[in-house]
Amino acid sequence: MKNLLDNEILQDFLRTPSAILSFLVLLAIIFTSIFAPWLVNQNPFDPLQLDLLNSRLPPVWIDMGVAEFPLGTDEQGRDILAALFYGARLSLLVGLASVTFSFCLGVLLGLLAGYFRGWVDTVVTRLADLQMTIPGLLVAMMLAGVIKTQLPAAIQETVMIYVVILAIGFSDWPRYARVTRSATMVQAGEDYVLAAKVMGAPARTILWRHVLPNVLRANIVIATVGLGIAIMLEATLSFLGAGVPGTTPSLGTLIRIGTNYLFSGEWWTVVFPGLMLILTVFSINILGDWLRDALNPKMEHGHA
Amino acid sequence: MLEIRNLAIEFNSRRGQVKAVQGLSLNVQSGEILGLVGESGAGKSTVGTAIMGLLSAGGQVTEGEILFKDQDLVTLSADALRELRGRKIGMIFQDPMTALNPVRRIGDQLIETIRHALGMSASEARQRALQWLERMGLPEVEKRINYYPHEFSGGQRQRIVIALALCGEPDLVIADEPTTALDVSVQAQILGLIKDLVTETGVGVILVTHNMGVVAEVTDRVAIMRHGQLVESGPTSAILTAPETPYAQMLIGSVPPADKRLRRLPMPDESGALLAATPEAPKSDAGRADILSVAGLEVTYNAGGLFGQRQGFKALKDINFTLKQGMSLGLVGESGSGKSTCARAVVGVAPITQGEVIYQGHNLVGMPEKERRPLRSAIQMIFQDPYSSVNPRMRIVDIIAEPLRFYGIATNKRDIQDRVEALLHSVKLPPEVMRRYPHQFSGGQRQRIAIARTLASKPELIICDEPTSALDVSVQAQVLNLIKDLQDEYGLSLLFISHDLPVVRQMCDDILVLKDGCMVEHAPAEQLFTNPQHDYTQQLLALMPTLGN
Amino acid sequence: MISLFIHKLGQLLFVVLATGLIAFAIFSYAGDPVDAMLGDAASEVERTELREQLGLNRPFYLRFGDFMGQAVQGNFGRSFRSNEEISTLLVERLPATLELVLVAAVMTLVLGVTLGLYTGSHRNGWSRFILSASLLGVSMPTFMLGLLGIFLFSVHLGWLPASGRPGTVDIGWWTTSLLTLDGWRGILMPTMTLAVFNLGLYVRLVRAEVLEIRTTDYIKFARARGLSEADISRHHVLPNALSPLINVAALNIGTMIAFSLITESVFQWPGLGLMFVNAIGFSGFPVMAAYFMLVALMFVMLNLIADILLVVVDPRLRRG
Amino acid sequence: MSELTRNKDWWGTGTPAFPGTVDVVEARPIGNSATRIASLLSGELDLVTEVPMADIARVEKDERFKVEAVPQLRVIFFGYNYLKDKLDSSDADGNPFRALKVRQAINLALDADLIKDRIMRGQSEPTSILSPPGLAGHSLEAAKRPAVDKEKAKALLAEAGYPEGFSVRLDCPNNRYVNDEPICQAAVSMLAKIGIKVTLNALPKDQWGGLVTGKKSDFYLLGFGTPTSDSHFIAGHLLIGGPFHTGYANKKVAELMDQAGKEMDSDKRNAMMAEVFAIARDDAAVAPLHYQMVTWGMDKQLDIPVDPNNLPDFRAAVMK
Repeated sequence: MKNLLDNEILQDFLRTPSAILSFLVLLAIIFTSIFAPWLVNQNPFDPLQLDLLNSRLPPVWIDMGVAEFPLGTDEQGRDILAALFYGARLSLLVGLASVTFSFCLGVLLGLLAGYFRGWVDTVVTRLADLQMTIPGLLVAMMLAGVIKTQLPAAIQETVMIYVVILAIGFSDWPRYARVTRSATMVQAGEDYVLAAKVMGAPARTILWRHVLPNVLRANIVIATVGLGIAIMLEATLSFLGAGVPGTTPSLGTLIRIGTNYLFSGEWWTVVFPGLMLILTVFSINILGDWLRDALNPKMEHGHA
Repeated sequence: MLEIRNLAIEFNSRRGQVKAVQGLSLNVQSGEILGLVGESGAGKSTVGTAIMGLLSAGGQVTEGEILFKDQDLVTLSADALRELRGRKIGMIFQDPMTALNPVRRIGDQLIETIRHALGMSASEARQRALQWLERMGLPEVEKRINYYPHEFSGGQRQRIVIALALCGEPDLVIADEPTTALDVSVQAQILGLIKDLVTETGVGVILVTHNMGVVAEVTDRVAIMRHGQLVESGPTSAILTAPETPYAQMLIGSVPPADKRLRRLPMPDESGALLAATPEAPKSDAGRADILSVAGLEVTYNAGGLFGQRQGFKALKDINFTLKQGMSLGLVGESGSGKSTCARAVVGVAPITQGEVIYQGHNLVGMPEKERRPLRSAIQMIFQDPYSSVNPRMRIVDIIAEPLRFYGIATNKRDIQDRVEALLHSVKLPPEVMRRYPHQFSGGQRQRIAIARTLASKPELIICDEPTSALDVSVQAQVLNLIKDLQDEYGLSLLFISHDLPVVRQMCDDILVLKDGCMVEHAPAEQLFTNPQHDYTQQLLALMPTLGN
Repeated sequence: MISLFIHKLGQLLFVVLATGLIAFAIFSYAGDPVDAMLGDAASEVERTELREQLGLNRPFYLRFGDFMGQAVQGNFGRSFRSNEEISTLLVERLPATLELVLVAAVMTLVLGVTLGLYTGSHRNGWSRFILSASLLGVSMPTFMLGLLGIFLFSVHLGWLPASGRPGTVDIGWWTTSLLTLDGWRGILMPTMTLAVFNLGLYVRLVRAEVLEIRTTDYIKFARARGLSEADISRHHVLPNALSPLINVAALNIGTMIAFSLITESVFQWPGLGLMFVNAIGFSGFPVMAAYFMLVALMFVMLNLIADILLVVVDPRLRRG
Repeated sequence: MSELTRNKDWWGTGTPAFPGTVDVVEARPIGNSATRIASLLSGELDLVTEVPMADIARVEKDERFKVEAVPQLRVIFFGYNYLKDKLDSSDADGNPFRALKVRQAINLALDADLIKDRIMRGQSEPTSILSPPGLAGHSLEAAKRPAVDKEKAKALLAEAGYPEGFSVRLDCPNNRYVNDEPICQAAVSMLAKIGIKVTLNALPKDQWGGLVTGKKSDFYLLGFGTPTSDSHFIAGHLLIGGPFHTGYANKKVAELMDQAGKEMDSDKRNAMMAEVFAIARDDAAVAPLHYQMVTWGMDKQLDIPVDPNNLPDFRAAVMK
């Protein structure tokens, strides 16, 4: 790990203001979403804490705004700031979980395909091709749409979020698999792998100890970009009504609900969640962009 | 024609300013070939690109001048420099596989260059292109001018590259390692071609190379560089026979001679004194037991296809040899001859389709992995590329300890530590290196680390697959000496694979020549070098670049 | 080359069969057509009868074969809701989606290649600006962009229509927006929304490709021969960049076909995507299955076209 | 999208009852309400039905448009399932909805006026009975809601044997009635405050409808009106039997309904109906909330009467 983030990369990071800034923004978003319960005095998911009497208040700097709800409230009396923190929490959670899922699945299949070649490779490559043929959004919509009607309503509430995670995660594994596969093929041709084979080490030892640590770099860049895409995909699904249920809104759900008031003057119900979403994804992408350059040995920073 | 005065070049990098070249002065006349030699990091290629005005981004000339026909190239504008490139100064690249645009016909690339340089009409340029291809010795030029680069062999491509570099009729050509990527036989042809062109056209050539044999073969004068500075320069014959500076002496001394076998190559030992270059006779096999014998070996690589239905590729056919205890057998051949496949077959990582590999009475072919494991520790391998043979994500201690743990030779931490330290000592590395990672070491040091790992399981037979071909010549000498030391110390048997005949001569008692997967000749080393029987062997020996007498 | 083609056709067949299987599974297991057709009040006898009639009791492979046979003929059954032939619905809505994607694709490719080449060969303020903008573009969810566009251009400024597909002209069964000014006004915003994300991706990809090619030996060699930068860009960089660009373009257009469902639902563009989103709302499984297969098929066709183009632009694939 | 053209030969053209001057009507279904309003505001449309409450102010503010509304002949209420001995979605033993005190507590907890103010933006008429205004059984007096009283509601729950409240799932459509889902959310919050833990299950109308008519739902939001201007229809469906009847039974109501069905004297019949609705109210058979308004936004140049059943009658539409 120390090797992965060796000093050169840290140095480079400290010399890139955009990377530092986006890192700080992300850190703040993660902090507020983790510690949301202690930062705001309302849990916007708990109906008991909502009061219709507080509904439709504007942000504090506009007439009628109150300090208790700095960014205003929605129609149900939900504190927009609290909703942002809790919503980002769900968005990040779904994003991270689905990226982890596709990362693990893709890297595993890519390792196997790249190392063993032959029929394993054929099967994995075909599956990846197939998966690439069906865009992730569509897979997720289909899965969510079908499951929503097939599951008993009682468990939908709890299950939907896992469905969304799996649907998004499942749609993205081929990218990891492809990169891992070709990186594994390169690594498998390296002499240190041959040395391990000569020693008699079994395939799993070679893959786990030798190949895996050397294919992670490329995957980390993909995962960063993938996180942004996953968060956007979740928001899109929720916006189209095929995502997480409305009672536990993610940023996308907040935007969907807020859209109904876009023209009525209650712009804060959609603008703030929208900004939060864009800010989150933008920061992730800036970091990913920097990481890609920093980890690319060909691109000496500052020139090339 | 070209005169370089007091040149200094610096690069910006993440670590700050790096001096690549310092205080360099050189000159080249028309009709002569100047060899610019040095080991990696000497700055020799940088000089070439600086003359072309094509230093990669971040690099700049900080001092001195490059006078080409009394014009200072350093101060010339970018446009004026471009005017010179191709027309007055040409460049030949190292790797013919990557130097040609893969999606354009070679004719188009030639015609484009000729038109640009000489301002000819399209049809004139085409005629000229055809002439050049013919001159380069390519057959059927009328047809082949419409071919794409991938339709030519490596040697043919390098001829096309040379045609491209020379078709603008430059006065000076910079050839950057023009034969390094090629096989010996092709190398000889290309060098001959360059030499002929110089005689015919009177062009001046700077030949950038690390290969002393190439220098001896074609250059008129030679300049030796080290760490960005000129060490010594003068007529080739003088420098090669009587170098004055210690570095040049060491460099030239470390080139393995092709005509005799030395006990050790004359390198500085721990005290810094040069080892004596005493001749040594090959070992005799009298009274030695067989350690490895290979009979009727055939290796077939699967050509692919889901059900493997297609005809496979036979990499080795009917190979037979025997290696005696404590001796060295050389496997020699050009690329594609199957010599590395043979090594892999012996260590059990190549698909053997026929034949036997008998190690101390056990036939390894088809042996279940469980039974084979104890034998595996006795047969180990040293690899070609020190940058590839150690895992970059592991510490040195873990790399060397891996076989110790794997074979259960040492299990407790203290014991492992001690053994790793001892192994490092035997490859002449200090114990402090244990906690570091491979990227902190040079190629030669990495190769020592790899050798330490090889020794960890106390092997009896070591397969050396081109162990020094990626190393600089002085490092090669050190590593070859080390392998010999270790062989003597532990009584190792070696299967030594190389394309480099002088190296094989230094290391081996018996030699097996391979061509296209078949055995061509198998003879004791002395006999093979002095009295080769087979045409192919004779040809190889004739083309082998040497330092001269 | 012929073997490559056969190989690709084999892949195509595999994808069609696999997506067909998924579509069939959804079609036949997710929504019980008997429920949908008879309602809750029907008796068990009636149900059994209808099952017999629809052939739902036959073994799985026979039904799947039947389904694929029908699908190949373009017959996907009827919508549960409107009882219209789904194939009719598809044909009706296909032009809207295809035009949307087509215009967006042209926009993406032309702008993407131009800006990508520019940023790949220049290091200046403009270049940095384009790169930042493209990064923002790929960080902006399509639906957010659509909403912003509607808010700004329709509501605030009143320049462009916010929804629907105005100004269409019928040419045979094909309805087009591309022949009237109104039509163009209507298609502009949806296509821009659809194009932005992919444009951002494309610019970055083209740039990366150009930078990569610029470090190769053959470009250095071309420079060493004194060729001008313009010639190098035109004759050496671009031809080599084409192959990866074609590959990604195929992928991108495919993605846009899928992403069009977002744009279509934001702008109420009467295309296939909107039909699909609506179908999810009322559990219209036959419609969903048909759309799914159609998109997969279009994707595969695009890849096939890309493969053919690759052979055209890359001589290395032509022989052997 | 569909287009209607005037039948030139129709007898009614130009008669006082049908002063309509519109020759061609283009109907465009736009499901997304934000897009619908944006299209009106950008001038593409002349008339939109179902203006979202949140957008009324915005449309009215624009000089070019006006908003007109009438109460709909439909009552929005929360229905209980009396049929089950044990509610599937509840942690309570038995069926708490069978206890009158529980139902009364719910009535006391629901603040219809606050919902009118905040969620319906004034565009609703709170009620406590099932009969819509203007129909038999409705009067302002009869429809008056009891004052909200959470303490009393809690006490009633305790008396009914649920001092800690209970949990239940509310099945609510999300695209059927005006602000259906927000109403349900508000109700969830209000019921939470007296200890009834409601889980909201918001569904597209097709799926939600199946739960209600299949009598699978424990607790649901439903709107019910009459196409015949006869409130007997409403009471018959909700209190006596049919797909929307979920088990409420009251002997007196049944008798009265039977008699009213045969009664030819309209005064007597009206009195019977008033009694039926009053009994249902006092028995808290369902929890009525309000009548929603039919709200249309239109160009000021357009005159068309707003139809209580939300069906525009273009025979009467005049474009100035």
